Amino acid sequence: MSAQTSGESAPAPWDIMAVSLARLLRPGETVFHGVASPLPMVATLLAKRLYAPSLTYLSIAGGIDAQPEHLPVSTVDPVLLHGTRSLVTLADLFDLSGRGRLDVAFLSGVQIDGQGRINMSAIGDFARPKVRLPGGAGSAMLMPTAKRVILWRTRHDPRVFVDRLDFVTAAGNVDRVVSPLGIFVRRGGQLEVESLHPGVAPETMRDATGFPVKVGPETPETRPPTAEELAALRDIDPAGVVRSEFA
Amino acid sequence: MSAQTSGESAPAPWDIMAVSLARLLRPGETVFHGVASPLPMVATLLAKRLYAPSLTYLSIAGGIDAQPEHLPVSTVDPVLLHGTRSLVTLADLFDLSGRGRLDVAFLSGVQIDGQGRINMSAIGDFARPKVRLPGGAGSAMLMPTAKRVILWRTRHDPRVFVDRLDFVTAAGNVDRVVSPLGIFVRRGGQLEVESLHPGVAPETMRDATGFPVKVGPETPETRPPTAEELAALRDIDPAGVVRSEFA
Amino acid sequence: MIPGNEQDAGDDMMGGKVRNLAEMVASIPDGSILALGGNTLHRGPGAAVHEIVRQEKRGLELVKTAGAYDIDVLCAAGCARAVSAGFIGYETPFGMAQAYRAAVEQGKVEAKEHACATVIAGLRAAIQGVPFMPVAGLQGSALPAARGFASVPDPYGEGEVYVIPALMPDVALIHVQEADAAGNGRIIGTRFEDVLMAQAARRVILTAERIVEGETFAAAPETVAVPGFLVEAVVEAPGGAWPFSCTPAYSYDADYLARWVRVARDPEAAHAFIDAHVLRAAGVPA
Amino acid sequence: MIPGNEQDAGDDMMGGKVRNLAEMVASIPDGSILALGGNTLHRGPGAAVHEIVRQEKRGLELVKTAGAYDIDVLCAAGCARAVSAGFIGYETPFGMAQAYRAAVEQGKVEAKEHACATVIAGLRAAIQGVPFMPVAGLQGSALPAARGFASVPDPYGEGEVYVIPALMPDVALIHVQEADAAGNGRIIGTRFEDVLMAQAARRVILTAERIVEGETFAAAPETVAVPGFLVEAVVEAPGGAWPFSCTPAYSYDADYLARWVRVARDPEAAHAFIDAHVLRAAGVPA
Repeated sequence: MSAQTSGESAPAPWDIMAVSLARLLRPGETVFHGVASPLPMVATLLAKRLYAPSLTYLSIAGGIDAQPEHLPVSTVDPVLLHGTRSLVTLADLFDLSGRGRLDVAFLSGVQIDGQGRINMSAIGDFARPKVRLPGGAGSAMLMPTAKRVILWRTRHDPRVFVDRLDFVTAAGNVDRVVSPLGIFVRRGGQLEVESLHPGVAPETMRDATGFPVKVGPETPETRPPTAEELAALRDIDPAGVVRSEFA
Repeated sequence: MSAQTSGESAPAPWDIMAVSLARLLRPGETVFHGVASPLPMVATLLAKRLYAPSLTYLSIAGGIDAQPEHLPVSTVDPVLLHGTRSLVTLADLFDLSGRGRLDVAFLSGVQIDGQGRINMSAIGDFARPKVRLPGGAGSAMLMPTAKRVILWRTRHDPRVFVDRLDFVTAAGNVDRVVSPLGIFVRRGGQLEVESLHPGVAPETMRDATGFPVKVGPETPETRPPTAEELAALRDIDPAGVVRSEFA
Repeated sequence: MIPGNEQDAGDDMMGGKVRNLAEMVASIPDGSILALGGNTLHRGPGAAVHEIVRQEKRGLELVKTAGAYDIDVLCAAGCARAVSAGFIGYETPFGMAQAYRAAVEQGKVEAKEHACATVIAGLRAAIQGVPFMPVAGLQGSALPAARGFASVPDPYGEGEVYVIPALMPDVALIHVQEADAAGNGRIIGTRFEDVLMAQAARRVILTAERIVEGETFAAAPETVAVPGFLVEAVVEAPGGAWPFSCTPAYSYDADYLARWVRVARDPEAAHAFIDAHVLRAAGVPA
Repeated sequence: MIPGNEQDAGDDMMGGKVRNLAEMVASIPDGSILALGGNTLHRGPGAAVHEIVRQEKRGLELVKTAGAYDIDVLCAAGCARAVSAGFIGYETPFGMAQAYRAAVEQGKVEAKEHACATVIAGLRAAIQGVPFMPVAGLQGSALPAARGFASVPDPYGEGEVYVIPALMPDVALIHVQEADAAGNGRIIGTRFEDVLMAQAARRVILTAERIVEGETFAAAPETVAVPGFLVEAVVEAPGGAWPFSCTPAYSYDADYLARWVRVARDPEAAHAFIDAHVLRAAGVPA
C-alpha cells in the first residue's frame, strides 16, 4: 500500500510527513541528512523557519545552514551549499556523531522492524542475496552514535514494517519513525504507535505493519499541518520536491 | 668545543654543513624539516637550486615548494608559505611519513649516540630531570617511518655525541649525521665516520666524540664547498640565517 | 653534480604531469583497487570511468562511500569484481543501481558493504600508515560479522571498539574543476572523500575541467584540495564529470541517467546503450 | 509552537556569540585541560594567555604540539600543572623555555612529553569518538614506556601498533585573523593543529583580529577553518596573538621575547616582568 489519498481537504501525505518530521526538531540541535533525503531536507528547512531557527542544518552536501535558492531532488546537490560560510565533509559529520555531538540523524530503511532496526543491505542471504539493496550508507555508524535518530519511509506495508529483518544493517538510538500512516515512538526498545495521521483507521495501521502494534480508538491523531506550516512548506518547496519520494 | 674556525680560506662551519646537508638530497625526494631548523631549510633550498630541482620541499610552516623572498630565523614562519600552491598541516606530513612516502626528515638531538639514536627529553631522570629538554617534537614518530633521517648538530663534543643517552627519545632510520667536524654514515646500525671536514684532524674527531669511532689518516676529507655552491648559498641566504644556529 | 645523485633535469618540477586519458587508463592494471572521487550524482570521474569501459578493464575493486552511475556502468560492462562502498544507488528519481544489483545477485560482483564511515576509516588507516582504524558505532549491526570487522579491547579502559582494516587503493581517479601542470588540484565546493582518497592511494590521477597556470593557486592555496606532489598525472577533460554534475559549470545529466536506469537491468539493452553512448562515443556529448 | 519544543528566539542563529575576553577566561575552571592554537612563535592566543595569567588560573593542563612563550609564561605564573606537548622551546635565537624547564625540574609542572604526532593522534581519537588512535612509528623510543602508551596486536595481521589514548581538551583557545559573530573563524595561512583542537575540545573560544560580516565568508567558505557551530564564543582582539606572529599583519615581537627569555629562569625577575608587561597591561602594547 502506498500513501493514502483521501478527500481534497485531507493533507497530502508528503505534507503531513514533512510537517511531522519538522516538529521533531528542537532549538539548538545539530541535524544531519544524507543522500536521497528530500523529506528530511524540507523538514529541516521548515523547522529552521518555524520552530527552531537556532538548529544547525548539516548535510552530506557539505553546507552548514545553507539557504538553497531552489531545492534539489538530489540531496547531495551543490545547490545545498548556497550561503554556507564553511564546508564540512562527510568524515567531519561522522566524527561529530562519533563524539556525541550530533543531535539528530535522519535515516531510512528498506525494512524496519519493531525495535526500529533497519535493513538496507539485502533481501535473502547477505552473501548471495535475492535482492541486493543499496547499502546502509552511514547508518551503521550513525544509529548508535547520534543522540536521536529519526527514521522516515514513504511506504507503509508489511514488507517494509517487518517482524523480522532479512539483515540488520543498523540498530541504535531511534527516537521516532514517521510514515504515511502515522508516527511511532521508541519506548523500552520497541516501536509504539504515537499517533495516526488524520483519516487513518487503527486497523489500517495494524494491517500495514508486520510487527505487533497496540493501536485503537484511543490512539491520538497526528495534529494536522496548520495553515502557517503549509504556507511555509509551499514557500520552501514550491516545486514539491518532497513528492519525488512518493513516485 | 664549538665549530672550529681556522684560516680565512677555510670554509665556515655553517657553509660546509649547509652544503654537506644539501648534497645528501636526491631528485624526486620528499624532504621535511620542522621547528628550529635553519640549516635544513637552507640546505633544502640549496639542493633544489643545484642538485635536485624536482625534490618536494615540505615544512612545518605548511608550504610546499615555497619560494621565500627572505629567509626567516623561525622555520615555522609564514614567510615559508610564499608561492605555495597548496597547504599542508603537520598532521598531513606525519601521515605522509607514516605511510612510507616521506623520503627525508631532518632531525637533531641534544644527545646523539653511536647508533644514531637521540635524546631530546631530559638529562637525568625522565620523571624528575636534572635538565628538562624541549622534547623530541616529531622525532619519535618520524625516525622509524621516514625512509632516511638526516641528523644535524652544530656542536660536536662528548656531551653531544655520547656513548649512552640519558633517555632514548627516538630511534630509527638514521642515514647520515652532519656536524661541524665531519659526516657520519650509519652502517649495520652504527655510526661510522664517513668524512672529516677540511682541516679537521682525526684525533679532533675522536676526542670530541663520546662513542668509539674509527678514524685515521685514511679517513676521506669532506669535499669542500665549490664556488658555485657558495655563490648559491649566498644568494639563497644573504643574511646568513644559518649562522643563528651557531650562536 | 654530486656523486651518487643522478642528473635531475627538473622537467617535472612544475609541470610535465599533463597526460592524455587513454594513456593513463592504460596504465591501470586489471585487478586494481580503484577509488572513485565524488559522491552519488556529483563530480564523479565520468570520463575516466567511460575510458575504463572502452579499454575493457577487468577485475577491478571499486572504492567509494556513495556511488551511482560509475559503479553501475562498470558492473554492467564487466569491469568490476568487487565494490567496497556504503551506498550504491541513484537518488530518489532514478532508483536503484540495477546493473550493480544484478551483478551482485548473479554472483559476478562481490558487494563488500561498508558503512560510509568505515570506508573513511579504512582510508584513514592507509593514510596514517597504520594497519587499522577504530570507528565509533556499528553496535547492533550485522555488518561487522558479515564483513569480518574485528573489535579490540581498549587498553586504557573497559570497552571494546570496532576497528577497520586499512584500505589502500592502487589508484584514485578524481575529477576537479581546475588543476595545474604540476598536479595541484582545485575543488570548488564540497570535497567529499576526494582528499582522503588522494592521500590513501598509491597513485593519483586527476581529470580536470581545465588546466590553469599554477600561479593562480598561490593566491588562494586553501582552495587547492589535492597537492601536486601526491599526483602522478593530470588529464585535461572539459566536461569530464559527465554524466555527473560539476559545479558550477553543469548539473548531472538527468535525461541520460533516466535512460540508462531504464535499460540497466537488462544485459542486452545495457550493452546496446553502452555501445552507443560509451564505446562509440569519444567522450562528452556536445 | 509545538508542545515539547521550547521557545527559540533565534537570537544566536547568526550572531550573539561575541563576548569579551575577561568574561570568557573567567568561565574556564581551574584544573581545565586547555588546548592552545598556533605553533612555536606563530599565531598563539597571546591575549587569552595573558588574561589567564591576570585571572590567576591554577592547575591547568596545557596541550599543544610545539609551544613556546605561551607555555613558558603560564608555567612562570604558576597557572600550569602539566604540559602535554611534543616540543617546548623558542626557536633558535631565543633558546630554551626557561620557566617551563625550571617548573618541571622543580616538580611543579609535569612534562607529559608526546611526539607531536601523538598529540595529533590523541586529538584525533577525541574527534572521532574512539578511545584510542593507532600511530605509526615510536619503535625504539623510550617514550611509550615512560608515558604509558600501550600497543595492541593487529587483528588483521602479525604486527603490533602503538595506540594513543583520546585527548579531549576542555577548552580550545584559538586566535584567528577573522571571525563572524556566529563563530565562523577564518585562518590565513597555515592552520597548524587548530582545526583538530576545535573539533576535539568540549568548548571552543576564538579570539579574532577582527569581527567581520559573515556574508564575506560565503564567497570563500574554503578559507573558513573553524565552523561556527563548534564555537561557543568569539572575542574581538586586535593584536590578540601578540607576542606571537599573526600573518600577514605582524611578526612575533622578537625584542619582547628576547627580554622575556633573559629573565624567565629567575622567578623574581620573571615575576617582575610579568607584573610590568602582563598584570599591569591591558593587552597589546601600542
